[in-house]
Amino acid sequence: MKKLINGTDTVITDALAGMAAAHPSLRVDQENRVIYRASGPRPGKVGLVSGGGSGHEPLHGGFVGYGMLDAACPGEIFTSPVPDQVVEATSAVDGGAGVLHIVKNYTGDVLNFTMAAELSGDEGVEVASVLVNDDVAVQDSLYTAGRRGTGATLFVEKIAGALAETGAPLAEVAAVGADVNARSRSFGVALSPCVTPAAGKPTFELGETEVELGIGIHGEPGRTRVPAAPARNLVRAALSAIHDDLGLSGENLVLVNGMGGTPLIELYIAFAEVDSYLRERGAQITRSLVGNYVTSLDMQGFSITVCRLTDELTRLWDAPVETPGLRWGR
Amino acid sequence: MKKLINGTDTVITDALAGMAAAHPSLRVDQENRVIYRASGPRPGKVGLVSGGGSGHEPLHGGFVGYGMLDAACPGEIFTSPVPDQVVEATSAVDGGAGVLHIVKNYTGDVLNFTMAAELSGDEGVEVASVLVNDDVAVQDSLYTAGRRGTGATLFVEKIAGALAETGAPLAEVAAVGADVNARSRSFGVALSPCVTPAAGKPTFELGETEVELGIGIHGEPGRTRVPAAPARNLVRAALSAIHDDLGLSGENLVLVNGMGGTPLIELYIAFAEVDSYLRERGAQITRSLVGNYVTSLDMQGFSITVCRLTDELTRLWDAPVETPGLRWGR
Amino acid sequence: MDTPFFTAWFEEITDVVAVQREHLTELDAAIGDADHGANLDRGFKAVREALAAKPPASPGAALVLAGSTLIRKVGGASGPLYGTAFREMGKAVGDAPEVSPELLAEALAAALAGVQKLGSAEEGDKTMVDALAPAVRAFSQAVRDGGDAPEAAARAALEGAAATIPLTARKGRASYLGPRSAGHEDPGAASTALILEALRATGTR
Amino acid sequence: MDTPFFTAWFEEITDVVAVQREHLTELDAAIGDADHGANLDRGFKAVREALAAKPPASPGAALVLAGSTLIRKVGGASGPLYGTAFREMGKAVGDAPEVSPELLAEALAAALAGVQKLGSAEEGDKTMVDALAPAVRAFSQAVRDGGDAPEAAARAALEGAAATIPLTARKGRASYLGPRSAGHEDPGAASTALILEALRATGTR
Ligand SMILES: Nc1ncnc2c1ncn2[C@@H]1O[C@H](COP(=O)(O)OP(=O)(O)O)[C@@H](O)[C@H]1O
Ligand SMILES: Nc1ncnc2c1ncn2[C@@H]1O[C@H](COP(=O)(O)OP(=O)(O)O)[C@@H](O)[C@H]1O
Ligand SMILES: [Mg+2]
Ligand SMILES: [Mg+2]
Ligand SMILES: [Mg+2]
Ligand SMILES: [Mg+2]
Repeated sequence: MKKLINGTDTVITDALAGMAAAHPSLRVDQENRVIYRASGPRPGKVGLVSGGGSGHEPLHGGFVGYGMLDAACPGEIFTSPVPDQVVEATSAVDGGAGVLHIVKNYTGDVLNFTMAAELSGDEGVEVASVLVNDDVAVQDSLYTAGRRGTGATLFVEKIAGALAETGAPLAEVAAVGADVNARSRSFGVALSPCVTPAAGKPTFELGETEVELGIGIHGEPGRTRVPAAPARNLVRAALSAIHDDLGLSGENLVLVNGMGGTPLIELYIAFAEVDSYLRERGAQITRSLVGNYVTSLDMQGFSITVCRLTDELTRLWDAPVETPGLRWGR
Repeated sequence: MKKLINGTDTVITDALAGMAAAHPSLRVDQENRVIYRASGPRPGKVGLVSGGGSGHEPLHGGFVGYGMLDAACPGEIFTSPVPDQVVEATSAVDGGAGVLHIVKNYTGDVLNFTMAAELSGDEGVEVASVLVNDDVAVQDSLYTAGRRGTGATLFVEKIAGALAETGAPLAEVAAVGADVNARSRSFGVALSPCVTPAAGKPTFELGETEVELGIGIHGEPGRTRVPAAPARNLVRAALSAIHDDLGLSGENLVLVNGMGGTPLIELYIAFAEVDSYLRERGAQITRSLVGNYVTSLDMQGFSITVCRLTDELTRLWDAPVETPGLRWGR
Repeated sequence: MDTPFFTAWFEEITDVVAVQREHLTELDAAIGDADHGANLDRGFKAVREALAAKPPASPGAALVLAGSTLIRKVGGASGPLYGTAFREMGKAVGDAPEVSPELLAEALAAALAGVQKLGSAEEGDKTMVDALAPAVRAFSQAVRDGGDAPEAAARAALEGAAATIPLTARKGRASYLGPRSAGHEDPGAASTALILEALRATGTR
Repeated sequence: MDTPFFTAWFEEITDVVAVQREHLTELDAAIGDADHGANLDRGFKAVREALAAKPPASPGAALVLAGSTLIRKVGGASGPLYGTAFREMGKAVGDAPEVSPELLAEALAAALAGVQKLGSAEEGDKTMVDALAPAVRAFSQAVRDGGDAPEAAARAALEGAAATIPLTARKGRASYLGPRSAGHEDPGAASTALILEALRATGTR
């Protein structure tokens, strides 16, 4: 394993130092491991806090800023943050209108955020949560920890963040977040596994002619392994899983997301296939993103997330945003 | 080799189809292989055209739009575009004020752009060129094809693009581009080689405990191979090469660029080291970018580019830009 | 069992987790996300530091401090779960200066209840519960029968962990694999077995 | 040598480049960017198509069309260089319906001059010039001596290409490697040797 790190123990602190140096718009609390907007909480605005294991950059720290999050709590690589971080972030961003936790549905994230929400509640902060669980690759979700939260997290953060900037109350911000999640589905494909600094070797083995369908974003293996195939077929496998569950029609927000090690030129190839698939079904790509947004370290592969838009959601998507990872209108 | 492609022969056309579908702000001419602003040329504005081998995305196509390029000409993977593409693009973006070619210093790029400039001149378009050659890893440049053009290309495109939007004449736009190039230096490090779709295997071999210093962006090996080392040491090796040549002081624009396969979290670790190195020398990071901007397909590694700013250059850097790869102020 | 006993238990856990770190991570790589060894190693090292920095006045205080430290330092699924387990144990023993085997049996049952309340895993879901539940039963049974309770609990935990191998996971990250989770030992069950083996070893010092 | 001869030469080049595509790419991977085989394969296939689509009226027209096609289809360093080489050859033979060995010698010299004017490489810089220059000399010499000129040129090009192995590159992408470029054959020199060998083979049909 070769990594651009100083040591396996200092990955998070060193990266936070880099974020602090690179982005004057952010304030990084190294001790508590929280990334804030440098501008601090805005009185009367609902605060948005998210977090999760590191290794998915720019999620979440790269989405702190005007129009999205107020704070992000990075855990160790692929490990949920601890409640203390979230409690600290929650009280710091409370502008008196309460705080929304955006939580990806993993046992660890749910447990730690739930504990944090209780502790913050004890401290008198009003907390609501949105649980993101968009990953259709998880079948039989009744008999599992449920669907995972993946690409839709970005949509929830952007759209709930835009609504929060308007001064909407906590319940409404939480409701729009839940609505975005309910309207979104994702499916991921790995061409290669990733290597965590701590493990130092691939998290699963994948033959030279195999790809893994239904991978999550934690370097965990997916659900089925199939022979390597053209981009067209892989995209169609992903979209048909999404279509079966969501029904693809109308106006859509589409994310073709790289897992970290896939060149952008290949993501555009995948996007071209998404475009033709949706056209064939009479569905429309109203807004889109192509790039590395919710990654899995250096994994080669991609995920597709589709959100069925309403006019209101499109409007909130288009609202100005100014974060290291997503920026327009400012 | 596993790639997210449909076939090695259709990589460029499929990716262009994806870009066209993803970005309504762009118009893609598939036949001539040119990416344009959808809005077309603006009368009286100098047109900016760049191009080069594909595989460096988002460079150049991702930098077409308000405040940067008017057109980009993508060649095959790592292969300069042909003169026809450039001639086509040049006449299409000419708004009567002439056209600036931004050319990275590689024999192939120089030859093809030179031929194109002559042909465009024959057609009556006024053409000027900026040659970007910022890569200090190329030593003895008198006895070689000269320094390569790498990360500074992005700076030249942004800053010359901003000046062009103001209606400045061709000579001034070319001069600011040349000035940015003269004030910029880069150095790249590879932790792994990249795999081109056509070759199907790594372009060079690198042992499990080796890194390659001074790599270019075409998957070509670098100048020296050294044992793998902490990020800190690699960054310092890169910066000391830059410092020896440029002298690091004053205000700087810094790009910590991923080669395509390196996680963003690691680039931030590198950026933290750049920050401390510059601080130690009393130099300041006035503006910065951290991410994948001038890539080498799926190569793991990074490059650092430093440009010594003037107030005027900072102002042009800050000017609004609206492209798929770089956006602010709009 | 007095306060030094519980401090020694955490010493023992810290040592064995450090040694088994790679092994636990490998188990987690197979059906999870390859961080269980690192998580527990980080957590128990913090527990050791916390106990040294602020020596607890009672077994209950030691257990609560250890549990809170795990919650504050581990993250992931195992942090809150193990943290809750030790905190519930601590609350169950209260401020008793000495913990009798009977009281420890109650405390272990409280730990299990805490884990199940938080994580809603049943036995057979392929989680740490599959090692903890039989260990709790064996400990109580041995106390009632006058047997070697820590020995019985350690053995039951080990067997419980081994018995997770053929199971299909229904909780935690491994559940995403569905049938492909079968054939691998659950990392949390394996670490629970280590923790109870550490209890046995501490008792034989 | 008439128009069909030159068409046959390009047929032969196209075939041998297709066969040697991987080999040329491997040479380029070692000291360049692994595209020389793909570049020439794409280029000469386009030449074949262009000659078939618009059969040339004279050897000069065939050479100019081939050169222009390479410039339009190859890109990279080799596209303009080989394109210029064939265009200069074509211009040198003019609209003669038959090309004598003497005229071909002149045309080859014009090709070399074109390549050097464009790329400013000298012999010894480890480029295609190292194969082309000795081939041009050998061809002229053999014409003067009444020898087998294509045979002499092909041999000289092959030797020239082999002689690039120990050289340190001073032009093109390989120059970035400095001393590490030594020990590898220059891909452009290798392809020039193939092109001249194809000339010889066409003559013996
Ligand atoms: N709902 C649950 N109830 C009980 N134990 C669980 C539950 N979910 C996960 N676990 C345990 O946690 C272990 C994984 O811990 P760890 O790897 O540290 O956290 P994460 O899964 O968040 O990466 C699993 O092997 C399992 O034993
Ligand atoms: N300045 C030059 N003069 C002559 N030949 C050159 C020059 N630069 C490069 N070449 C030739 O071009 C070859 C490389 O061609 P190719 O790989 O197709 O283009 P690129 O280097 O742009 O990838 C080299 O092996 C060399 O023989
Ligand atoms: Mg984890
Ligand atoms: Mg090339
Ligand atoms: Mg884990
Ligand atoms: Mg090449």
